[in-house]
Amino acid sequence: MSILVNKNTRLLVQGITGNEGLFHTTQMVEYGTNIVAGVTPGKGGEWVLEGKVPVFDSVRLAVEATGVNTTVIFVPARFAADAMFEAADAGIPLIVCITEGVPVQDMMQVRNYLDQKGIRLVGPNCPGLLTPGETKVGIIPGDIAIPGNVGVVSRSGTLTYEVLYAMKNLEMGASTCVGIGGDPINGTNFIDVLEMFEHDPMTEKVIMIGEIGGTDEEKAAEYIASKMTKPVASFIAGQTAPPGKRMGHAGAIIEGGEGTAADKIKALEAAGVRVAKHPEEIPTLLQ
Amino acid sequence: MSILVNKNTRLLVQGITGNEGLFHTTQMVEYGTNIVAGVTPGKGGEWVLEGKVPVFDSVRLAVEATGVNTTVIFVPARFAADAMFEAADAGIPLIVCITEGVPVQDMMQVRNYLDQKGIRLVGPNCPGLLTPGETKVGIIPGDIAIPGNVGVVSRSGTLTYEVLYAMKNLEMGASTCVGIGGDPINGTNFIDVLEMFEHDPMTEKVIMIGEIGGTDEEKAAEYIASKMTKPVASFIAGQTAPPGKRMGHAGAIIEGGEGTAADKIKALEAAGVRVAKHPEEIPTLLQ
Amino acid sequence: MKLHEYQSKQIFSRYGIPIPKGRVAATASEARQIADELGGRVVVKSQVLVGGRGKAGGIKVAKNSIEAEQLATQILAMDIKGLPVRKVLIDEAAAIDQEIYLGITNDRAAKKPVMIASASGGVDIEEVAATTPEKIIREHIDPLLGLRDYQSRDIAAFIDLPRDYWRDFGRIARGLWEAYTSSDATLAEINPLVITKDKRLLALDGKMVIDDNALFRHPDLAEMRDSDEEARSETEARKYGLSFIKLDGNIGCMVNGAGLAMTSMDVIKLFGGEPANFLDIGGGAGADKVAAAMRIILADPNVKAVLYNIFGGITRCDEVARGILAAMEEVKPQVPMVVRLVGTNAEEGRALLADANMITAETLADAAQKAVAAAQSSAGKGA
Amino acid sequence: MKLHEYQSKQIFSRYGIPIPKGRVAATASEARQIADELGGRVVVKSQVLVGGRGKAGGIKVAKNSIEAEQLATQILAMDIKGLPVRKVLIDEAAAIDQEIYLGITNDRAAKKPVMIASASGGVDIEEVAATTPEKIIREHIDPLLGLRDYQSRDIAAFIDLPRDYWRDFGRIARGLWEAYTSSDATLAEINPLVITKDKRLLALDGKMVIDDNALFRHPDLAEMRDSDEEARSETEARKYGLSFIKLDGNIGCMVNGAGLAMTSMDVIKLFGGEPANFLDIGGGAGADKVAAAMRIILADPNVKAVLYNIFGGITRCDEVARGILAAMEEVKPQVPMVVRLVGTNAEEGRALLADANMITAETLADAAQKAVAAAQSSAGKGA
Repeated sequence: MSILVNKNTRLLVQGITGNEGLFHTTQMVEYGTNIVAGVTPGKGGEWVLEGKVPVFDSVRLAVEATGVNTTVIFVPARFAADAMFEAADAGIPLIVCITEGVPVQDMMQVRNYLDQKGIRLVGPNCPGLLTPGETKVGIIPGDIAIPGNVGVVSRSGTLTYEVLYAMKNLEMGASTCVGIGGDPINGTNFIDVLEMFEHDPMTEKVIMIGEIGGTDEEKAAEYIASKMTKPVASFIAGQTAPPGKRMGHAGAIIEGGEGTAADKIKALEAAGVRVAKHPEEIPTLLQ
Repeated sequence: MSILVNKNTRLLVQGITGNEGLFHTTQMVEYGTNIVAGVTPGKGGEWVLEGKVPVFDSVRLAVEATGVNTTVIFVPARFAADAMFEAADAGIPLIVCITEGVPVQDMMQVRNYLDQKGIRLVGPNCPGLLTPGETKVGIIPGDIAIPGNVGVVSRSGTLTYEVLYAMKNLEMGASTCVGIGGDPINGTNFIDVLEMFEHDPMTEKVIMIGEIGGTDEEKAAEYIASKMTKPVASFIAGQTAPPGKRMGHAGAIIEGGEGTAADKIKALEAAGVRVAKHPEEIPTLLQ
Repeated sequence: MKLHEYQSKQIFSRYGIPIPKGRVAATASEARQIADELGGRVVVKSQVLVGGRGKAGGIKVAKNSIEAEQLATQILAMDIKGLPVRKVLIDEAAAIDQEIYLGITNDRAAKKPVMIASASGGVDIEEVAATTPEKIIREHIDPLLGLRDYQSRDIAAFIDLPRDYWRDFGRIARGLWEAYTSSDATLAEINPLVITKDKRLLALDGKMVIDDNALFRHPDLAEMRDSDEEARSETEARKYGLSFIKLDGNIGCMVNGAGLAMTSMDVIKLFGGEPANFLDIGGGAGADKVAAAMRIILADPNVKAVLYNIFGGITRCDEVARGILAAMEEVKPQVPMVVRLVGTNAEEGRALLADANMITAETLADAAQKAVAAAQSSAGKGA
Repeated sequence: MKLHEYQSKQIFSRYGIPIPKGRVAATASEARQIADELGGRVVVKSQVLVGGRGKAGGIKVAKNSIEAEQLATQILAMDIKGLPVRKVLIDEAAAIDQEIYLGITNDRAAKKPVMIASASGGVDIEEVAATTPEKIIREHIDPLLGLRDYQSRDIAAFIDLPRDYWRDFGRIARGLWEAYTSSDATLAEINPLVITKDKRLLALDGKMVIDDNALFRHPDLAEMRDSDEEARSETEARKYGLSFIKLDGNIGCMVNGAGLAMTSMDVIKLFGGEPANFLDIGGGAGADKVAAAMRIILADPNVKAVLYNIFGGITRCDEVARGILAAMEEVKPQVPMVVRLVGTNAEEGRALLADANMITAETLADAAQKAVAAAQSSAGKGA
């Protein structure tokens, strides 16, 4: 068991013939992900991976032909909103957007539109999802994680890899790892994923990796305190970040005194979450 | 019993200090409608009807102060969309828009927005609703109808009065009369109201007054044939209307061969509806 | 409100849609001059607000400016479906490879705008819809979000547009969407959108219909109205805020409310008469408006009788009666008048009209029958 | 990207928001000339991208153009919070009756834009929010529908704006909304929006922040960037697509991924060091980018040691190693370097760096501790 993606995932790759799209399509297929189609407008009728994956001109055509149930988006930032609208209008219930740098006003429109339709978006500006041993949707390196009972949710990319790697070194496996992304307006937040982990029978413990900016960690702390039965360990990046500066991620900024690491750590600890001092320490808190 | 409006209706009048708004507020109060508040931006704090009805600057303020559950809109066409958005955002579940001449692109935005929020709109360009003996929301003259068991739904104004008057002359009463309005894009269509009448225990028969333009009568015929148990009589205005011309109502136009009275009558008769030759004949078909 | 081809194309051009070089001419010599400027080979296109101009001979290709002048002379002398040609558009002639249809209109049932396209352009889209519906794509547009780029691509793919043109087609589709929303159009169509032999997309013909109810926010578009193209009585009626449509019968009608006005026509017909017009004086009409309506009805020489059907609600019957009396003073009608007043202040209204020489009626059926009889007897007298 | 006051107000003006007459000057004599044109009585306002200009003495009123020149001379010689003043805005002075705050920003939690207003303008809105939150109205705007007129009226009512101003206020609110959306702003604020003694609404001061991610569709705004206002190293980093922020410590950091880069700083601090910068080389960075990053880090004379923390995923460790070697050739660093490579092609990367004079580490904690120790010893040597 797992959340969001598993071996029944029938994946579409939007932007499949681009450099990044094609590289990660190869990686995903090697991992065992069932990629049933790709979309690149203007390249419908071609095939990639030596005839393994058909390319369509539009998501609608791909969905009709292949029964997609999840899509992963690798298109450039300026086309990302359109790609998400297209996937939503084609009725795909789970959209994972890897693209970094999507304008925030685009994202507000996308998020409001998707909410109307009840469609789940993960990302953008995220590494995607990995259910070790089953499927990989996105760019998380498959070999750094093993199957297990720890759910991982994170706003970050490589920091997550760091944690998965530390887990693996301790022979601790993951049920599903969800990268929710570093943008201020995104599709899925901590509470959404925590709730799924809480209800996933295969997940027994949870690691939550936050960072400065916004108040999602504080809200997650409230959820954990009031609703969660499973133990949660956490790490918050950006304790040394100066206020008013965007720390790489569009969403990683302390503004108006809000979004500091100290506030988040305080809220989490008050909710009974064990907060690590550095990322390699996190898995040890759950042992 | 009745549909949509009754003696529990707590009505707000948007545009209450305008000529039309004030005139019909007086008429409605005389009829017995419970008008709890009015809105005219910039006139908050005033009172109308000799101190009986308070005026607010905004719908939100009116709702907070008085517990409105229905609103009727009399503002000029150029402000009507804004008035509907305002009512929707204030959470009023039933909006009745009397205003004629609302731009159709405004109405497409309004309708799509209201659908998202699950808010019912009646109109625009309609005479409103009358539940004889209980309440009147809009401009239907109160004295031309008596309480009874016939539900009336119509795209027209004075034509409806004609029918109510003919009913009264036969001592036939109405449960509720709903004017859905003559615009091509409106809030409530025939099927919506037929369904409510079908489920209203006080309604035993239904009169449906259609006209040329669109295919709502054809769809209503399908609904009547497949779902309705109560007898329906009908009249379709515009049998002599030339194609391609808007017959007063923005929605009353035969376009591309669609929307003729002949088609509608045919569909209704095929559904077992008795269609009258002239409006005064309608009530006799239900006797 | 319908716009002429040249007006529609000017609007399209503002939103980045490529149109042929060209200008409108009111005389043949202007046409020649424009043709000269454009290099000689041009299309001379009658500007009238009806379809089927081509079949009627109102669109012709000229090989040079002299021929353009000759053709303009011919076309400017034409009547097309009853409408005199007052202007011609002189457009640079294009060498055409393929003709496409692209339009946006409101889908009443879906409550959304819909973009419609077909690889078979240049003909009436309703004909294509009737004969080969599978050749048409209908793409609904979210009115809150607007046309998305992917939708233009879906359309391009459906109509088998060669991929080299997708980018330009996307711009044209977006331009058409912007023209449609920014103008409060109920229809914006390019028919045909052509692929030229030199590999360009070009909007060869265009049509826009503007929502009359939205003209208040488009004073520039309101000024484009061509009153030459409608019956004088309709122009006059608009001035007074009356909803009026001229018909071919001989019984004038004045009614309050559009549905009741249509019904009154229907009932006249039911009892063997023919309505001369549709006229809705609207809710709450005062004496002035009523008098104007009466003048407009009686200006039609066909009218042999007039039916007044007023159901007082907002409109007060006494007000209407006063309007009728005032207008009778002024117009001195020579035809019989049947009047039916019901509802608010009907008594007072009837009292006011008691001394006027009018036929009264209780019900609509009764009124219609009396009007039909009166028209027949009046027409008999006139003959 | 922050815009200067004068730039923000120019944009506001395009959307119909009334602003004072005025122009920007780079010299005192220009300032005098502008003051002359404006009739003498003006405000001289330093244009620097920080708040608190007024308190710092960077905003002064001049009674005439001679005084304007004197004040401009003073202000152009100032540093405000470390930023040298290079330009002054000379605005016609206004007689003020009341100061209002009006702004739009993105509400992360609500996923919607929010319009914020307060009757207490002219001061920092965050201060008002902290001390008297009841004086602030926050009106969320549907991103698909835009600001509705009724919302502006709700705001006007909340801030007790006299009704005579509601119509103009509505236009200003709509203009601000349009400026915000059309510019892809993350913040657009008028502070203060004043009621003048002669009964006008006027945007006296303005501030806009543009979404860097949206600059691709606003080349005109991208050109407004004032590189004078940021550390040279940050300008340089942007050129190479690196995410870089200068800090005050002495341990340079080069990391792939923003979260891991922040974490590396945190772990340095945890073990007693101080990071000299934040630097994310991004995913899939090649040798060129790595070399540029290294140059930027080493250009800071404070740097006493450098930590490389690379977790190979998309980024390949061997590529990064090659970048480090290339940059070392060029820059010849004099400080100790600690390198940690994990993940994709880590072995190859480590092999490439084996001969370079670098300290290697297995874990991040180990790497940080080694960097802290190296910086201490290197700083000791330098002293």
